Amino acid sequence: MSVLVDASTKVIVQGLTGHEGSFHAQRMIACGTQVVGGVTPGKGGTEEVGLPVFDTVEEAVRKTGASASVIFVPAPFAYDAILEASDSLQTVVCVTEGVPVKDMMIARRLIHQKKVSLVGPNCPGIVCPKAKVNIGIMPESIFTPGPVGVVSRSGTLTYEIVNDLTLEGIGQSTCIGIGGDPIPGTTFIEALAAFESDDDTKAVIMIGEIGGDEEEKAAEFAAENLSKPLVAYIAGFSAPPGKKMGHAGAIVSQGKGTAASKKAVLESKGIPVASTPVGIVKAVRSVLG
Amino acid sequence: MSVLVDASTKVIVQGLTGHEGSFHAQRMIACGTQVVGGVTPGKGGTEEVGLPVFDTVEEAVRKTGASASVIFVPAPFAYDAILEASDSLQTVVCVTEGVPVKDMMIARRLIHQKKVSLVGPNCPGIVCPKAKVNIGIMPESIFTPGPVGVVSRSGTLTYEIVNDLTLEGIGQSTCIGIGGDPIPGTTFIEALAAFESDDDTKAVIMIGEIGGDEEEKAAEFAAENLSKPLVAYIAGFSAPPGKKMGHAGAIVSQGKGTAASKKAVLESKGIPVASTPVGIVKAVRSVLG
Amino acid sequence: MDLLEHQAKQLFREVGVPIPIGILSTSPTEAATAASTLGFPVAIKAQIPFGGRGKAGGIKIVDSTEAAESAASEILGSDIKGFSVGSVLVESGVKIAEEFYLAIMVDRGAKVPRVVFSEQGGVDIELLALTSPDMIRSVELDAFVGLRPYHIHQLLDPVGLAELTSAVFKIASRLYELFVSRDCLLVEINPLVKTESGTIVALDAKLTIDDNSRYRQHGLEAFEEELKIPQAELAAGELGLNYVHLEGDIGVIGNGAGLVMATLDLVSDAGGDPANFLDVGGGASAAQVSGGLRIVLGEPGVKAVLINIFGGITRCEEVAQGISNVVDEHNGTLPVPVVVRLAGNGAEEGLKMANALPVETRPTLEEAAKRVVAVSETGGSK
Amino acid sequence: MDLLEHQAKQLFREVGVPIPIGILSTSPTEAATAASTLGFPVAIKAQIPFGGRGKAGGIKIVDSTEAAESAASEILGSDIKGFSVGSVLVESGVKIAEEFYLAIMVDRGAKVPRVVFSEQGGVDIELLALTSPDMIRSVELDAFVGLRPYHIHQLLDPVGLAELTSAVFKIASRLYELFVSRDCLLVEINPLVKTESGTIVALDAKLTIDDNSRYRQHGLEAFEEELKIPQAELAAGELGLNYVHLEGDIGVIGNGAGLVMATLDLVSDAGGDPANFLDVGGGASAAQVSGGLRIVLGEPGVKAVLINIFGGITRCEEVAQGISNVVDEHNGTLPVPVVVRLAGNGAEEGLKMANALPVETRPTLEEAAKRVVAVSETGGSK
Repeated sequence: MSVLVDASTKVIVQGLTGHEGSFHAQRMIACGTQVVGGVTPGKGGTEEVGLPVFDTVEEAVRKTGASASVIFVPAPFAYDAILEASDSLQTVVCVTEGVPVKDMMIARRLIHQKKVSLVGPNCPGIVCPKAKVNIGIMPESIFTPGPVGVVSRSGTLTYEIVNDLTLEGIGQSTCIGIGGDPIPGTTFIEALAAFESDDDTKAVIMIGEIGGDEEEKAAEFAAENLSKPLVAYIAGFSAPPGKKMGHAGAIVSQGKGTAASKKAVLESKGIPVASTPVGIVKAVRSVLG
Repeated sequence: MSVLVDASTKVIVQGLTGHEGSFHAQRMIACGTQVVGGVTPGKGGTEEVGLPVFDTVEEAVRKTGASASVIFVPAPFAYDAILEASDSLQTVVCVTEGVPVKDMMIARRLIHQKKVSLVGPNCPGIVCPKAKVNIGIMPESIFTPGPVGVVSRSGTLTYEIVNDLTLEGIGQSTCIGIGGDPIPGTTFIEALAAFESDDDTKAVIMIGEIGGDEEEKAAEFAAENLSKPLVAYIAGFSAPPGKKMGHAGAIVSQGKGTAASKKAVLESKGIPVASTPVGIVKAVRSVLG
Repeated sequence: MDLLEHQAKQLFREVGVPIPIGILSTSPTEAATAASTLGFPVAIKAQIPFGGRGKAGGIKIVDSTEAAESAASEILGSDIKGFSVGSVLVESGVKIAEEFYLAIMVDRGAKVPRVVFSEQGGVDIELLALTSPDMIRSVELDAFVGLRPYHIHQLLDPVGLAELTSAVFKIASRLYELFVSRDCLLVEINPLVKTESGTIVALDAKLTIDDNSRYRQHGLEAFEEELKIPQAELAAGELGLNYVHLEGDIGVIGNGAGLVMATLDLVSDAGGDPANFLDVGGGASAAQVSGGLRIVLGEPGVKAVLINIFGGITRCEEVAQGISNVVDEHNGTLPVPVVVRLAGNGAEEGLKMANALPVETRPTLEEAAKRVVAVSETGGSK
Repeated sequence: MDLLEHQAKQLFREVGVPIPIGILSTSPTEAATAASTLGFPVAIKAQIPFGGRGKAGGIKIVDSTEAAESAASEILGSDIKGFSVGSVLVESGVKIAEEFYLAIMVDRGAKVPRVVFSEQGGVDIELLALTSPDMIRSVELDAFVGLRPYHIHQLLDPVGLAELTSAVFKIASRLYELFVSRDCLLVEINPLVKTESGTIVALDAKLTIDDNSRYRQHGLEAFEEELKIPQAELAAGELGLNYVHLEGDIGVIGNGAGLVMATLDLVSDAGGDPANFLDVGGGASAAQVSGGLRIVLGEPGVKAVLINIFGGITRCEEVAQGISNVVDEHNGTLPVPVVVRLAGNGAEEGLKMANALPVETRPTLEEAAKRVVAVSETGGSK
């Protein structure tokens, strides 16, 4: 078992004929992912990196049986790509960064009605080492199968931590990069709920950062609904208020969403909070027993 | 038991301070309906026909515990009234006629997400004789408690038929006037589903008319999902194509939606179709056994 | 409200849907001048609010001023399906390479807007739907999302028209804008034309505006006036009544659309031929009933009238009073036999009043229908 | 992008939100002329892209041309929270009867737009939220439905302001229009004023535009220019890098916002004080890395630099090459000690290259952070 995807998941790449799309399609295939085609409107009928290209998602799904897609289109087209995907697919990973907040308010509203799982935008994707599924841009080499579910708002920080886990012999069940945008398609809560029902996951690492209150809400949720141990990493203890740290979501505004306040809330719910990679590895080792 | 409403249902009147609103509020109360207040923005704090008036539905619900509303506001305000009601209530009856189709496309989309039942617009309402609930504009005197569920696109034609039923000693469980508009909040199918799960209903009369294909879809639905006998009345056998017969929905266009074609589909599903009041009473008597 | 082609095209122009240059003309001389201004060939097109005018001789392509004048004089004033042609649109000829069909409509079944496309335009789309349903493709839209480029890709790419998607999307998104902003039930372009030079143009235009939206759709008065709504319907509309002219000789008045339709059915069943549908609505006043009765009596060829009321909010006394007023205007008589059936709210009092009038009353709808058919043939007993 | 008051008000004017008459001035003389044109009293208001200017002396009400000139000369060029005031808005005085707060903002938690109202305007709304949370009322909106009159009734009627709902709805619906059409994260009026004559006016205006929408928000170039974005941020933006200036002396470069934040945290933990946040993003080229390093080295007061890369798409060789380019520009040296940590994709090759450069390398983030703090104090070993 795994989360959102499994060994049978067939994936199409929206924006396959672009530089990023074709590069990562090849990389994903090399990892063992079943990438079955791509979509680029107007280029239907052609081939790219050995995969068939379709004009529309509807056609790609009809002809390949895909149930998931990964989106690499430029930001101005991401909204359309998400809507189109949500008409036909169960799981959609949007790697594209720079999607306007307004687009995401509407897209999130729509996908929720349709029971589609959208991960991202501005996210590194999903990796399930055991099922050999790697959807997105995460480097395969750092992962190893194991009991720890990882959910993160950050990309490279996740690699850093996963790499440390792997070096320490602690494998991962599924790793979900939910992305750093203020309005993500999948939130920590939704990811935790998925890990709760995943037999392969024995403990969960949540990698959060300053801004918003998703970590706090996730802590509330975990206290009530997560039977598995949860440990957290929060980035941004040294971030000054009012400065946006790269991610559109990573801003401490109006005294809310600081790393310290998040840590306090999480710890009040019994969730250990680390602020160094060494610390989080230690924390997860201790909860795994 | 009954459908959509029961003896405990508390109702507020949106547009209570208008002529129609106050008239029917009194009439509904006289029938035994628990009308607990009304809403007219800007008139909060006043009284009308002995009922408290509130500025907003939210406030009215908070202070009265109402779970249903009936809307008597003019057509240009009906869309807002429906949206406002759907934020706080479970059942909404919209009597107002002349609501634009565009408003209803959006309103129906919204209420479906919220699991709110909207009956109407352009409808006479809901009557449950046993529970002494009368929401809308239907004359109480023609009803008597009994085993027949009635669902209808028409107002006075329903009265005609219900009156005949009562005169013949056949009582009604619940009567739902879904209204004659092209996009109703509640369709025949949704009403039939409600009757199916209502213990008090032993047979159902569906009163349809020309236009659209809701009767046909209801027949398909009934064949699969309705365990109780269904008989139908279709009005408009003599209506010429292309002429709109009063109801925005009652038009035979492009050769579709004629009474004859509806009758053929219904009969193919084993549903008897009458075209006179005498005929429908006979039909329901025969299915009641 | 079904607009005329040139009215629909005026709205098209406002949102930027490309149309041929055209000049509306109401006389052959005007049409000739318009044609010579535009240069040849031109199309002379009858302005009628329904389809099928091509087959009915309502469109002529001409190559000279004289031919334009004579075509216009043939079309103007001619009768197409009962509609007297009052104007023609004189339109620059377009060199057609391909013809498509594009429409956005309210899908009553799915209760959403739907965009419809066919690679086969310029034909009767209803007929095409019957004979070659696979040539008509459509996509359901979400009213919250509207029309997006991928919808047009879904329609065009599978039939090899991928290279037109961006041009068609541009037009379709403007049509959708019109559909929403003008509260349309239908916006249709048949044919949507690809010209020999490769541009896309709306050669015809059809647009239906939701009557319920008239309170918020402004600036349509001139269109309405031009549409020549029959006098009786206008008079009824002003009284808040709903009147539809039919072809028979028995006037029918009732309250509630469904009940009036049922009444028409019973009159037909009894062998009669209804002259009209007249719904006085809910809670009609005596004045409204009088007005309705006057309209029905004023229609030529009406031999008898059936008034069928089931009182809910409507009070039967009020209805009887309305009839009584008209009787007074006719000095105690009525010009044709009138059969009245009153039931429900105030029936007892209403019947008492009606029985004092020169009308026949019947207790049930069935009996009333049979009676009115009988008296329409015999002239009645009173 | 946080607009200045007069910029926000220009957008308000475009959608019809009522504002006082005002004239933007960049010199005391201009301000004096503007004031005498408008008549007295006038307000002289510092144009800065954040709140709290009242307390900081950035707003003065004056009654004469001389007072206007002297107020403007006091404010212009003054420093408010590190921002040098470049312009003042000279605005007609308004006779205030009541002050309210009205805003529409993205509610990150609920992921919907939210409309916020308080009957207590003109005060620090954050403070009010802490001290009197019940004086702030708000309603979640549905992005599909937008702002409807009943939302404003829900906000105003319970606090006895029912008679203002229609005037406030008019303003709020225009704010919402702006919020949507301009991709705003926040549109705020504080205070929204009821004047003595009973009209409603936006006395202040705050507006934040989503940076992600800049590709489709046109005509904001002049605003941007006036906002005086720091040189280093602009240079980084042009290279596709994300740069934030901080107050310390240790430059930090990394790939990925979360990883750079974590790096800042570790530098702080080790007792250091970061001079900046610089994210070279995913798949950075050598040129981008060189550009980023140049920007950091160019900032005054930087004593040491930490480069921390975890190669995913980014290749460590590319990063090492980027550093190497800058070393070449400095004739084989670097002006301050640079600590490099490379891991992941291409780390082996990258480290080989880095070890040939005048930089120190460390295998882990923790060690690298500790080392950069140490060398920032001592000047380093190389």
